[in-house]
Amino acid sequence: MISGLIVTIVGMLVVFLFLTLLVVSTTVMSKIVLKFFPEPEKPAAPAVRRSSTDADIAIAIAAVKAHTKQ
Amino acid sequence: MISGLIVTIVGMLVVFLFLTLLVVSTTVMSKIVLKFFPEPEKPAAPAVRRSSTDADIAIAIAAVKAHTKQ
Amino acid sequence: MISGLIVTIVGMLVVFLFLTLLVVSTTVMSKIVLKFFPEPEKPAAPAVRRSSTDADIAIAIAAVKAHTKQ
Amino acid sequence: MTFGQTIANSLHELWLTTGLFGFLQAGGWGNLVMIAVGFLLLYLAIKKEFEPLLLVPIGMGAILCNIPFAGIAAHTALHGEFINGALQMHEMSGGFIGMFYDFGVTSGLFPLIIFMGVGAMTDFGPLISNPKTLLLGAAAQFGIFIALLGAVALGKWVPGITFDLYDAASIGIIGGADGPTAIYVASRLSKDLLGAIAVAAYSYMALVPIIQPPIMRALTTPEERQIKMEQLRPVTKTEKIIFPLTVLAACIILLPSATPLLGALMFGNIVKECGVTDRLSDTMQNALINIVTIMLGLAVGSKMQADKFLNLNTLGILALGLIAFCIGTSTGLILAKTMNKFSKGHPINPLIGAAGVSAVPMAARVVNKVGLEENPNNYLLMHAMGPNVAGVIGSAVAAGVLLALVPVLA
Amino acid sequence: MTFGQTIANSLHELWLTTGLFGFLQAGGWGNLVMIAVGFLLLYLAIKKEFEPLLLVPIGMGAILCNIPFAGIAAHTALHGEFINGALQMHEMSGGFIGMFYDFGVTSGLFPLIIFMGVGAMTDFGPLISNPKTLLLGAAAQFGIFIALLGAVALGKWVPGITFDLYDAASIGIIGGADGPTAIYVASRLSKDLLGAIAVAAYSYMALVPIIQPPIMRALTTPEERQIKMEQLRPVTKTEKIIFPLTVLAACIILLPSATPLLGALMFGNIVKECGVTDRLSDTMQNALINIVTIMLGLAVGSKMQADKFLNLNTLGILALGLIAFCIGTSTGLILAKTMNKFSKGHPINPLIGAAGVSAVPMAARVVNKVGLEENPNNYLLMHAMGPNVAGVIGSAVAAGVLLALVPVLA
Amino acid sequence: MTFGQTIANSLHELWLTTGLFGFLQAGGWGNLVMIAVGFLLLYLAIKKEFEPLLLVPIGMGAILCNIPFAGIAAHTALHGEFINGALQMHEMSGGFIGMFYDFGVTSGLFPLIIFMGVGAMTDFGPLISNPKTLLLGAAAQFGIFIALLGAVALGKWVPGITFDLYDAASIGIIGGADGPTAIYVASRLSKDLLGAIAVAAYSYMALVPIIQPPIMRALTTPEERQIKMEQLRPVTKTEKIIFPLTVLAACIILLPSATPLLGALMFGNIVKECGVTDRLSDTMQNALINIVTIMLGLAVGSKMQADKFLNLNTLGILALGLIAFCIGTSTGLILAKTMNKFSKGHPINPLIGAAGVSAVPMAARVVNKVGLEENPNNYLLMHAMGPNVAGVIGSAVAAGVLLALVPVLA
Ligand code: NA
Ligand code: NA
Ligand code: NA
Repeated sequence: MISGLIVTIVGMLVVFLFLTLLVVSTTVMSKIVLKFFPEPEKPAAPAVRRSSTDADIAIAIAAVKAHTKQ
Repeated sequence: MISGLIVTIVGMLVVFLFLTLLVVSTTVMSKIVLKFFPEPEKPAAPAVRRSSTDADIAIAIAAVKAHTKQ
Repeated sequence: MISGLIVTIVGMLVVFLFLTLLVVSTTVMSKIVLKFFPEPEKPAAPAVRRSSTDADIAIAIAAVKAHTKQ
Repeated sequence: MTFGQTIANSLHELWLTTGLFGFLQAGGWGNLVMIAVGFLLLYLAIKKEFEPLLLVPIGMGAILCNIPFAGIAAHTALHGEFINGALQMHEMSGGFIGMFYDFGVTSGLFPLIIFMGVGAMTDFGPLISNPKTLLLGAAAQFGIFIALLGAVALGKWVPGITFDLYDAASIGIIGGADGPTAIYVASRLSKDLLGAIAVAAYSYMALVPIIQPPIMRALTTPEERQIKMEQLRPVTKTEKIIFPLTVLAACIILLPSATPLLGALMFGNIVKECGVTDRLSDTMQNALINIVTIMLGLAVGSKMQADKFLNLNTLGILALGLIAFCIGTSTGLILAKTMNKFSKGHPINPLIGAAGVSAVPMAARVVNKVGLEENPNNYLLMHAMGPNVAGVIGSAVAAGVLLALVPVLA
Repeated sequence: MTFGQTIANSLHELWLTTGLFGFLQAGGWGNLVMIAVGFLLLYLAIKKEFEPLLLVPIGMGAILCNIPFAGIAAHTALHGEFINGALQMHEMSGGFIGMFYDFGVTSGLFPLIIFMGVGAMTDFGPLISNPKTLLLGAAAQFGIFIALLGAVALGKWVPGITFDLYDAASIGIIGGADGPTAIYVASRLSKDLLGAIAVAAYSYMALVPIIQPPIMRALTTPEERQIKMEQLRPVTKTEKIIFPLTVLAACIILLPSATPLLGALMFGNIVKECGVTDRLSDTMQNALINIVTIMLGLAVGSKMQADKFLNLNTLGILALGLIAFCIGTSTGLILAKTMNKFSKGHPINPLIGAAGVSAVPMAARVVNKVGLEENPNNYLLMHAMGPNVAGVIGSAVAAGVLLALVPVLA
Repeated sequence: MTFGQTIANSLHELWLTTGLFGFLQAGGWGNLVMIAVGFLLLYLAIKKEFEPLLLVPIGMGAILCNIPFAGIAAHTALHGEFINGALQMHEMSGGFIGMFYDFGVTSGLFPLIIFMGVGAMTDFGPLISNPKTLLLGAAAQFGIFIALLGAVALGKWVPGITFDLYDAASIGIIGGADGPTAIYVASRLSKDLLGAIAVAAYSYMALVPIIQPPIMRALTTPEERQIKMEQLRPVTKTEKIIFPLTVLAACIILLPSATPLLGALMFGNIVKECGVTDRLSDTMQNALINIVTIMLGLAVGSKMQADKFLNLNTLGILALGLIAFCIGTSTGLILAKTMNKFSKGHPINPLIGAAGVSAVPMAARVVNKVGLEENPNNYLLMHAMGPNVAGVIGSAVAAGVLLALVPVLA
């Protein structure tokens, strides 16, 4: 029973300490990133899965073309 | 040779018994289902794989839109 | 050190012999194939992955149809 | 023996291998009950759509492993000779689900691969945008430890329940509301209870839309539930790449015992966010996680064998898991209320605290739904995603503490 | 030794590792023959399109495993020490195809995973719509048992052929016209014959369009072949979900030995039909079954090693497999003719009986083609799909009986 | 002990499991350094896009395996009893990346599966069209053997470097510029160096655009770089199907030790080219190769453990690998120059010789780029693809020679 209580106390202590530390480090990280790398990144890739894109586009184009010919 | 014959006789017996039982139980099952659940199901999902649907639809729509603009 | 030299000499010898043999056999293979099977094959399959084709075409057709009705 | 007698004899031998005969033996009724439970799980998964991706395989695993004489969950045996410092294999045998269990579950491999896939599907954007919500993911872990205490108490005072500290920790982790974390911890600390724990974890995750709303309404006022939160600022790609590395670094420095879980999760997330390994991310989110989900589900279900499952311990686990869930929800809500009082400029709707239990993304959706009931224009989904994914990190951290501490204290 | 001598020596050592040298050793010609057979299988698979998904990997497996000194089919060895009740591994070795065989085939794992995928690709609708056709799937299993009797007879009276009852059962199952079932049964009862049995099973399945039509024409009249069948009633989603569970339940009660096969099949089918686990079904039908097909094909092909394959037994297996196939086709046809006579209101075209051997979906297509020859407006495809999938269930049931009965009687 | 003391005690126990404590122990700084190297690899992979598909998993593997007390790279242990000629398993344990390593890398399985996928993605058309370019793929293997000699010399004369002939061969193969080949050979001949060798191989492959151009410009004149080559004739489907079989046949006859590598490569290629097994080819190119890439990358990275990696040997490997790369590039260029002199009718641009090192398709792209700098209308990409894929065959052949010869001579 004692060991259960210890696990509980130590456990919640560590969980809170750790996540508090994460709050701090994430905040700091964001500040640094936004200061030194203010989004010079390439535009976000489209949400579409890349692997199937080519085939899909080919088919979509083919479908549209087929329709155009009608 | 004897044991071969036994396996054959017992085997075909069991196969026929089992599948006959399945005929009966499938018939009964269908009757019960059709009586108590006469297709109140949601409309049958399209045969299309769900996982790729979103991307595909996006592309198809894009293709149609592209065509519309022509 | 000696064994290193031996591996080197024998190794490069074998690599060159083997790839030279491949040059010869590939050339011969091509000659035979082009003489006896001058491309009576079916037209090259489209680059599209077969497994996803049906669903994709269904969607493309649906999209085009939807467009037609507008 | 005449030929007819031999035939009759063979039919009798066949009768001795039927399930009907098996169910009539000592303990056979238990198998029948568990098969019924398996069918019930299938029903709940398919008809009620309770976490079907997991409960369909688990239900089928429960059915298959309780078939008499079939040995589908039998342990693996590697046949061969041990010579020259090597096991020279010539055959492997066992039940096919038993093999999934031996190679994938006892090793911890399957839950970690699932976690990779979860990482590749998780967007930490809302959390980075509002890091304070990490604390809600911490508060919701109280459920874990209260359930742990309860399990220790049951083990001590209730006859027929045999929980030790290892078992208690594994039971508590149900309150983490994370299937893979629960399975990973149970496979490390308390293998015998794995089946019941996994079933409880996934069942309660599936029951989130039923369990949480009453608690949410009881602990918040209508005014609180109507609080509108500020829109989340957009997060840059660089932040999304560095965040998982930050979490991993903190975990390396302070809590190595949580790094298998958080390492796998953050590996998956990096692969997704970095933008140059899309084909790996795609496979992690689809083929790989699906294959492992199928095998893991069957393997977990196979731990629902009657002789191990039908006892008081299982009842205790189901009860404690529910308690853990409710307490985690409550403590999350209470901390969110408190935080709201102390952050006047940036109001916090206490409902999002309930999402801290994880159960991604169901708990966040429930928050959104309960919020909309009060104010049809207040969309809390994105705000709840922060504590929701924080809950995943929080329970992995709690798991790390348990894995590090329990073997020392027990 | 001078430097030149050392070089010459090394070249000689290298010569001793060449395939040319290997083929010139005792038994080496056999490897050469089997490599040629492998190339022949590739030719048939690619040029003639005989079951290419299986025969390309099998052919390549046959080639690779017969390469002298390469050891690509060598058994697995797990290197390490056995201490504290555990094999502490530090290395695994063996040929890469040998590992596929040891872990996937001797364990029965690969055929069962394939069966999951088959289940996820199977539509039991036509069978549910017309359950009587299940009997055609039973009748076509006569081929299995006749071939079994033939194998026992050959083993007893032909010198050089060594079949016992285990072997006979494994050979008979070729008549089931189901690759995974044949491999599963052979891996349980008669591992040494696995290669020949698998090759025979897949070859005859590929040869269905050549083997079946003459038999179909011989056993039916033109009038019978023109019989039009009533259109099949549509089947509801609920029926499709409950049917696999019904079959599984019957199998649990009566024939647990068939539950690994039928359980895997019906699990795949449930995952497909239930409509809430599409991503698992998608993976079962694609990535998972393809990965396992590659590995299973190579592993099965690797059992075509010259020293085990080039003997009278293999000839016997090929002959008996063909006989099993023909008899199964015939008994299916005959029962369909008989059923047609006794069910005036609902005519049955006897051709669909031939589809009862399974070989899905090839046999059903052949039925359709032969039917169209007689009457260009009579499409039998959907009607033949019923007995076709019934044949899969039928041979799994027959497999279950063999697995339960043969160890008792042998 | 008072309760407060017990809490303090537990916190102290927890402190003993932190990474911080671990880094402060003897040798702990090494882990910290290797974790930093892992982060550096991630940076190079993500920001500089150096072979990210491999370097992201490798970097993450390096980080995870150096976490103190986490044991993520711990070897596998199979728990159970050895009875009746079989290891009756009841549990498997170990670190999850350690399991990938034990089952996939020491066995040679992962590199061979990758090679299947590479085969399924490779188009041998340009090579069949211009078979002479196979010789360029041979010439570029000089780098392998020069590095081998260098390694032997270092091992003999530099104190602190311990290379024997096995190690030297494994190091040389870095010059083959083929990740899977390098890993396969190192896993056969010199497991302890596997981490450094794999990292060197992939790093230099990633650095091709930086390493090769200066050498290319130094060894060719502007006139040579402007040489236009004749357009490649189209290749028929039949040729593309028969070519891999031709290579395989030659390899069977002359060099069985290379057949695991070339067999896997050509199996993948046949599956792709034959046109009737598209679904297998699709899976090889996507799900299967991606899954194995993830696991292989993590496993290779896990060999960067500080105590094995931070030593003079690693420095030697990195230096020799670079030398091998440069020499391979040079000898490829030189042979191309020579061939150009002797084939007046059909001019050969010497730049394409540099693609003979393989590093597909990066090296061919670099050739194209350097060619375009000199003449903006001279597209060499397709011409360079011939030697490029020839380089894959060439280094597999060199690997075969090393695997056959080194054990005899060492
Ligand atoms: Na949680
Ligand atoms: Na069948
Ligand atoms: Na190369």
